[in-house]
Amino acid sequence: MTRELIIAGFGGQGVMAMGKTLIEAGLKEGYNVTWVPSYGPEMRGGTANCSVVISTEPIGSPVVTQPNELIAMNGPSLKRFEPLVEPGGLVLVNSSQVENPACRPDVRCYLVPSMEEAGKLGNFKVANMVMLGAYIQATGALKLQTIEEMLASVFTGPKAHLVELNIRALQAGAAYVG
Amino acid sequence: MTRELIIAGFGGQGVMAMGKTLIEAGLKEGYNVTWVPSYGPEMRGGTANCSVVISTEPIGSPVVTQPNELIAMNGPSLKRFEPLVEPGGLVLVNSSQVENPACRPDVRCYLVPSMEEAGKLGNFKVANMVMLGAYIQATGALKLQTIEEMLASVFTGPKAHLVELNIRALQAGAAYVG
Amino acid sequence: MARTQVVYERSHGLKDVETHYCPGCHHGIIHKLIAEVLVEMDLLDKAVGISPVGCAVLAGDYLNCDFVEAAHGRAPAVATGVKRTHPDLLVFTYQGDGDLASIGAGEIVHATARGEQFTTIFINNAIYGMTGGQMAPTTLLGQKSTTSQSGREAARHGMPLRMSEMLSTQDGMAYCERVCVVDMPNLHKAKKAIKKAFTLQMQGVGHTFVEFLSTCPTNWGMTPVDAGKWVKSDMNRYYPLGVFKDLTAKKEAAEE
Amino acid sequence: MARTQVVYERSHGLKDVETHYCPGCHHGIIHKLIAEVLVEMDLLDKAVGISPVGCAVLAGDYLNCDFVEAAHGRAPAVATGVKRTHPDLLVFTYQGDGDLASIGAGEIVHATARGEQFTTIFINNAIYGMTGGQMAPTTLLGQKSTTSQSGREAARHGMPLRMSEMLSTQDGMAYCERVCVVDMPNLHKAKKAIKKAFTLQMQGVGHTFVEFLSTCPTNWGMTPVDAGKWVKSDMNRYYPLGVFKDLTAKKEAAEE
Amino acid sequence: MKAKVTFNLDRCKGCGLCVSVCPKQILWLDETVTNVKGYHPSGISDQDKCIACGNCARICPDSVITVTKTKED
Amino acid sequence: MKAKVTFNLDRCKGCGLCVSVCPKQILWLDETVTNVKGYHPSGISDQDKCIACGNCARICPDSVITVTKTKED
Amino acid sequence: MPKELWKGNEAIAEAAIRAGCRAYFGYPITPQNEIPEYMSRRMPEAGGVFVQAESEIAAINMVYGASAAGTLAMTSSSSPGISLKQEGISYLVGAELPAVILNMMRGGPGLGTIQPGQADYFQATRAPGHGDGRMVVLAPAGIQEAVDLMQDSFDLADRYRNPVMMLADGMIGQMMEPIEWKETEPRPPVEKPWAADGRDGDGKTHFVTSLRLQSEKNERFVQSLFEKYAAIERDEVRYEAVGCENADLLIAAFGTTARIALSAARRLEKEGVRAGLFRPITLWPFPSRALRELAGQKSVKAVMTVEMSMGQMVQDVRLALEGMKPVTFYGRTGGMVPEPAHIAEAAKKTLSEVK
Amino acid sequence: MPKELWKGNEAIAEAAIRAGCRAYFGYPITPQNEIPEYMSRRMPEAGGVFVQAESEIAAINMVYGASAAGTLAMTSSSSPGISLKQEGISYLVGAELPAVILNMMRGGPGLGTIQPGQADYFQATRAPGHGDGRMVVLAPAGIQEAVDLMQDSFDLADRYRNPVMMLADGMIGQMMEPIEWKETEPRPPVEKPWAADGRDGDGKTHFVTSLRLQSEKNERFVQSLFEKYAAIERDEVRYEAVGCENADLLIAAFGTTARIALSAARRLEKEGVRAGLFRPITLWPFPSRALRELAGQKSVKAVMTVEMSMGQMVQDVRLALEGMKPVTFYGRTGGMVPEPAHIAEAAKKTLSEVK
Ligand SMILES: Cc1ncc(C[n+]2csc(CCOP(=O)(O)OP(=O)(O)O)c2C)c(N)n1
Ligand SMILES: Cc1ncc(C[n+]2csc(CCOP(=O)(O)OP(=O)(O)O)c2C)c(N)n1
Ligand code: SF4
Ligand code: SF4
Ligand code: SF4
Ligand code: SF4
Repeated sequence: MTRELIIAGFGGQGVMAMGKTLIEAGLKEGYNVTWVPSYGPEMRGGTANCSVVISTEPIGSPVVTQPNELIAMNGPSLKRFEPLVEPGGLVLVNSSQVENPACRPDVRCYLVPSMEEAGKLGNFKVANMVMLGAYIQATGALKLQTIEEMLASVFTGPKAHLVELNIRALQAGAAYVG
Repeated sequence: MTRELIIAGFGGQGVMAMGKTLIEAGLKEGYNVTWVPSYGPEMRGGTANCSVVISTEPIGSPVVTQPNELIAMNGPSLKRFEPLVEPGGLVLVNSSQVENPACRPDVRCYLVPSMEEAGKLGNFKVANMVMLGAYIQATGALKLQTIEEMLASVFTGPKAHLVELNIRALQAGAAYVG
Repeated sequence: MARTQVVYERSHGLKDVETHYCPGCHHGIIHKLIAEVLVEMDLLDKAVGISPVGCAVLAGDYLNCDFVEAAHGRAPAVATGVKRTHPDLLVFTYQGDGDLASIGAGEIVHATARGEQFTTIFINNAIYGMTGGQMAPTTLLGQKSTTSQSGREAARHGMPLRMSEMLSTQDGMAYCERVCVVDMPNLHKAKKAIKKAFTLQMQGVGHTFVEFLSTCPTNWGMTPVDAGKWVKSDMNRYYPLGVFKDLTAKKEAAEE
Repeated sequence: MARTQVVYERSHGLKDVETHYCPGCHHGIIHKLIAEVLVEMDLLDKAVGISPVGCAVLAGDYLNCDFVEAAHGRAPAVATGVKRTHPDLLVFTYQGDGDLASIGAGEIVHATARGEQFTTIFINNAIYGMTGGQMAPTTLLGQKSTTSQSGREAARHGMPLRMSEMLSTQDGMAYCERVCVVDMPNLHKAKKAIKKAFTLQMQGVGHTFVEFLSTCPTNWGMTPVDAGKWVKSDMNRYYPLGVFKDLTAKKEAAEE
Repeated sequence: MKAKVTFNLDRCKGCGLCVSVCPKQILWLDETVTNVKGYHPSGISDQDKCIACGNCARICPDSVITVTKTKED
Repeated sequence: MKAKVTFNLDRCKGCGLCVSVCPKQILWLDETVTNVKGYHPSGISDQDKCIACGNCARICPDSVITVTKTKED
Repeated sequence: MPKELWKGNEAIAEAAIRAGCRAYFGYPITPQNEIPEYMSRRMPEAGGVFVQAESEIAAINMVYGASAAGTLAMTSSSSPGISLKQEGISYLVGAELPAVILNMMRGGPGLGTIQPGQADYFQATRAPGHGDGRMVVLAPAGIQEAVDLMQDSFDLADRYRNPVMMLADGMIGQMMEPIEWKETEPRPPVEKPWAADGRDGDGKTHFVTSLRLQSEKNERFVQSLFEKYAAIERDEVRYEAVGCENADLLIAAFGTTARIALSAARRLEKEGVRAGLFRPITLWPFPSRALRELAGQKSVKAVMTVEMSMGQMVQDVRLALEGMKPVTFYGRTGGMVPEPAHIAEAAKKTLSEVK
Repeated sequence: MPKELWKGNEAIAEAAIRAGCRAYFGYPITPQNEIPEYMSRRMPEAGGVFVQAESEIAAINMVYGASAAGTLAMTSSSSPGISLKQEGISYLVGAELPAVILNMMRGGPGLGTIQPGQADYFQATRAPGHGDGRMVVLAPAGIQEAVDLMQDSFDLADRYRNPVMMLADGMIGQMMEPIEWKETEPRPPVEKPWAADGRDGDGKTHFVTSLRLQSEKNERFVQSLFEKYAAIERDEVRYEAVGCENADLLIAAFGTTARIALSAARRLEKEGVRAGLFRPITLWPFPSRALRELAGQKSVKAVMTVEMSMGQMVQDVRLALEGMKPVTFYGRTGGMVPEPAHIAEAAKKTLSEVK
């Protein structure tokens, strides 16, 4: 099993963190994983994306050029990367940030209104966690629980209350596509 | 005909100028000529030497490593370069600056007391001209007259009186070995 | 009849493109000022800018005059090559503090010493912007950066370099002023400084140099507005604004 | 009984070898002074000198302590590498004016700015010695060199650089003095300056710097004695002798 | 006199510098809007109070703003 | 007191600096001699006049000179 | 030891410290900025020296100074910055000083891009500055290997008193991957009697220099360097060969490109083409003999070299084979990274041409 | 025209001016100091610009500036100074700027010696800085040829918008030889619509840069560079072959070494050995095809390369022959100059081994 995933969006939407979370969970579950950021000259703004590979085999190319999965956090990202997705692949669209979202007919497509879902939880910042939950539910790539456990070790001390919020965001995303 | 000559001495004895004079004369007489200085890190003092090639053929190597002629202006130069001279070659020693001058038996050797000869002309500075005169006389490589003519164009104006002095030095050298 | 007058519109000294600069970064403001001065002095056709390695590397895509991009720190040498061979052009460099004060310290010292007839626009934002916030020679004591994570210390990192002060000790420096653009009065002063530098350059007085205290909200980790405040509160204290050298002032004084 | 006392003999801070320096060149004198100070301070075993590219490239063959030869102009960087990793050693560089003021301007500015705890011995002979007499940044106006054959001109070549003055504007500079060895009183002063610099270095006060106005009889085309006179008559005028910076003086004054 | 402030909204990076120099404090960043670049752009709350000083336009690093004034003769 | 000036003649480069700093003007360059290096080395004309100030030795770039003084107790 | 996720640049920095590196001098440049950043924090904790130099030139000369005084030191940069270090590298070679230099290559020429590249291969393997000289050049294909090779880099540098270069493409520095920190013996302190760190008790001085004014002496020195290099060529060659036995085609590639080529080989396998991967780990000394032997197999029709450049290592491949088998080249450059599908296509094209 | 005696360095400087060079930026270094010295005097007379730069790095960047503004400029240095110019050279390549760079090579590595060397061959022919790129590299064997090639250097630089390097060994600069100044047409002014020398009347701006942040763009650019290089390889190859027909042995050598090899060939002739001299004049592009043809003659038993280095050009010789004939090497290095007698001996040894 080899998943080749691209996560893309505006700088600041947390796409890099999403990728890192995924590979950390992947490592915990015993997979081979790699993460590669695409790095541009701009410090802020512009688009950002990363390649994630999660595999049961030793990983060859860490750069994903023909993804079988895509998480598009905004319109430009969808436009740029959707054509590269392998037929039969999966596309997850952050429909809160894409006007008139629409997908190729030959891919499995989910439209997730991450901002709205996050808004319901009272914090727009967890929109990326919503997407992550949706991704995991849609693919079954990893266990939600793995990430939930990780969150407990990330947010400690005064930030401990964020564990709960993030878990709820994950679950909201999962529920949305579930 | 190819003459491969090394001229060596203390810095300041005019060995470079001797070499340049020879190739200029050589050029005037229609030979192919090259001159290569050996350049050391010291601005003053130390030893200096140059390679001169005068030939009827196109010149291959401009660096002389096995000279058939040597002008040694001081002891260290004689010591260093005499062993390299081809058997049957010519060695011209400035005996004024070499203690107990002596030559290899298998070379033609001339001891020229250049300082004494120059002293007789009232100017130690023309010692190198004395050696040059001696060289030309001993080898027949070039015509004395060629150099005499060159001198006239080098020393002009207020320096014109030096022409005569230099010519006499050349001739004194030539006479000494002649 | 109604007469509509334009109080301010985008200068045609700028190309009609977006910049890649972060929100609120002063690079954009300083570019504008240069553009405005070039237009006002009618020099767009005769100007050659030298862009640095740094956030302003693409300045030639933004300003509407000819540009040459220089290797990191070497803008003064490149400008020397341009100006010496084309003495009638207006030549200016645009350098960050990493570029000018660190790797390019030798080049700016010598261009100044030789009195090269170009203008240096020096953008001091106390940090390496483009590479992500490393310590610059101009980083303030106590200021955090990715390579001085617990704040700059004099003992380990040395004291911040005051380039205008140091370079003004040289005879080749004709005009040197430190300005900023954090508010309107300073912005106006800054524009005047550029104009004066360009004017003196065209008169062949010597090297002209305008230092801008600038911001890097991104790598300082501040909002653009707070960044402006920090320039006033902290940077200004170590890097006082003002004229450090003006050969023409002396001359004028002497003539009086 | 007769007691024989040695007034002066060759310092054992020097190796027993001949130098390649030209007759009367002050490099030889300055080497001696360093050697004498190292012996007097008992530092021969703890000293590392950094020799430059220039006539003094072989200094490590002459002085009786450890040496590292540096790339042209980079002695301050090399010294930084030595001293930072070996803080208990006495580290000094020995640089000519081509080396320090031209190609190495960036390195000396930054070593000073960082307050690197080594001593710079700067030999200003107003010319490139080893390469045969080209113009240096310190060549005087009007002075002839092989690359300014009709004399240095301010307009074409810029004004000569006063390194001590420029570097002393920096906070990292702890002690900076300009000296010469053209006569006995100056020679004594020069030796004291070296001793003071070495002493302050070992106390960790900051960067210490001694500039020597030196001679290059060969490339100046003068006798060694006339060269000494020219230092006094011409060089001294543009490069005044004296102390430009002394942090300890301030401290002492403050303590009084 | 009637002052007018217009914005090239797609170019705005929402930095707020214009807001900070407006003497009449009539500029604000519209948090409800996200432009093509992903920023909350600047806007004017009360045109009529504008005195056409041009400060906002002059300081805007991205030359987003044009200020005009119209005089009735 | 008896002063003594000795020269390591082969090391002398004939620069004349010692000559120039001798307060008693008793040093000179011997033009009649050429040493191994090809220079006319320094020499002292009148030992007895020497006051053992050491100037010549201190300034000599090549550390050619040793100066001693002997006191009769 | 459990596996940990590390970013390449940070892992490399940490590995250097664990390998005993106690002095780092560097200057920011993308894509290796995490190295000085990490070092600025960790080196003082480890009792070592970190200086952000004023330039790449200053950095390499600080390394030279630290090394001359006996401290094994390191610097890192990326392509334009490495060009600036060329004189300093030649001085390290000429003064026989150990040092480790990391080039996290980006796409050139000039300022180029900040995306990965491999076009500094010639510079690294053939021209460490001016004059005759060589560096050992190590090319990791992943973070674990980079970490392991860091230890080796310092060992090799000390053993041969010569600079060692780790030549990585920007990808290696930017990516994250799980790695395992192996429990290694602490580096035994290396005796450096030649170091300029104060005279020995007996007054014997050390003069570290690359100046040898007499040509005879300099020639003897250079010859002695090359004796050292001959020993390195004999003893230190490293490579990896994956699926090369009875392969139809060998793909020669290093660094990230080799990983991508491996993906391509897997694709080819599915299409019935047996493509072996030959991956030099030491770029100098180049594993010529091993390549020649593998390429000599009857089954092998050709060797295709894949690089992120217009073709540089391919010269070493051709020199190794000397016409024995056809050699082809497929490359992307200027910051572009080859794709497995395109490599696979190129491989099939190569095979169709030689058949 | 009558022949005049010139010192190599001065003749080269004068030739540059006669070829239309109007800007020289340099920094002193032996053995090429006569060039900046001559230029400092003559360039202003010729209406050109001379600046003694503060360093080699400043010099190459001044050249970059002058060239970017449309003035064909030149710099010169020797080995360590050329290493310092590597970044600048890569920028010239990346910005497609014409320029002439002279390397009057000395013996390395490091500070080395000031005597002649040829060990910067790899650097010049393969690694002009970082990234993919090439310079045309011209190697004169005497002063007359250096003078003639100067004109060509400027022509080639302008024609291909690429830096050109003249690679000479220190001997060429220091020696004196008679030369003839040929009456050449004055260089026609070259149109440089791309130059940054003020906007065109229509407001069109020029931005001279080597930055191409998008890798796709940068790759396309590098590919276009290599199309240019392919044209150069097709059209600009130069070499000289002396006595190569039916030779027993070819001696491949460039620069002064080639002259010395010629002396050796004459000696060999007397001993009945027919040794031909193959002398590349363009080191890049290397005259591979010509060499291959000559070496392909039945009479030729082997090719021996002679260099003032530990063997660099020999790689190009091996790449050209790809095993077709045995290739041997004889070299002196570190400032030593080969002697005809020793070359002749080595030639006989080569022949005895292959027979
Ligand atoms: C030779 C070289 N070294 C380093 C770099 C990497 N680099 C790019 S921009 C930069 C400095 C940016 O800082 P600054 O000059 O202060 O400008 P800013 O980005 O803050 O405007 C550096 C070090 C480079 N491109 N080339
Ligand atoms: C990189 C480099 N550039 C140039 C040189 C040539 N070079 C040798 S010494 C020297 C300068 C000598 O002048 P200075 O530093 O004033 O010392 P001095 O010889 O006068 O004592 C130069 C330029 C070199 N060796 N290396
Ligand atoms: S990184 Fe800093 S200097 Fe660069 S554009 Fe952003 S705010 Fe401006
Ligand atoms: S060239 Fe000048 S500086 Fe060098 S040793 Fe001679 S006199 Fe001294
Ligand atoms: S200053 Fe310009 S970019 Fe910033 S918020 Fe105002 S209009 Fe937008
Ligand atoms: S100072 Fe020394 S070298 Fe000079 S003449 Fe006197 S003894 Fe000789």
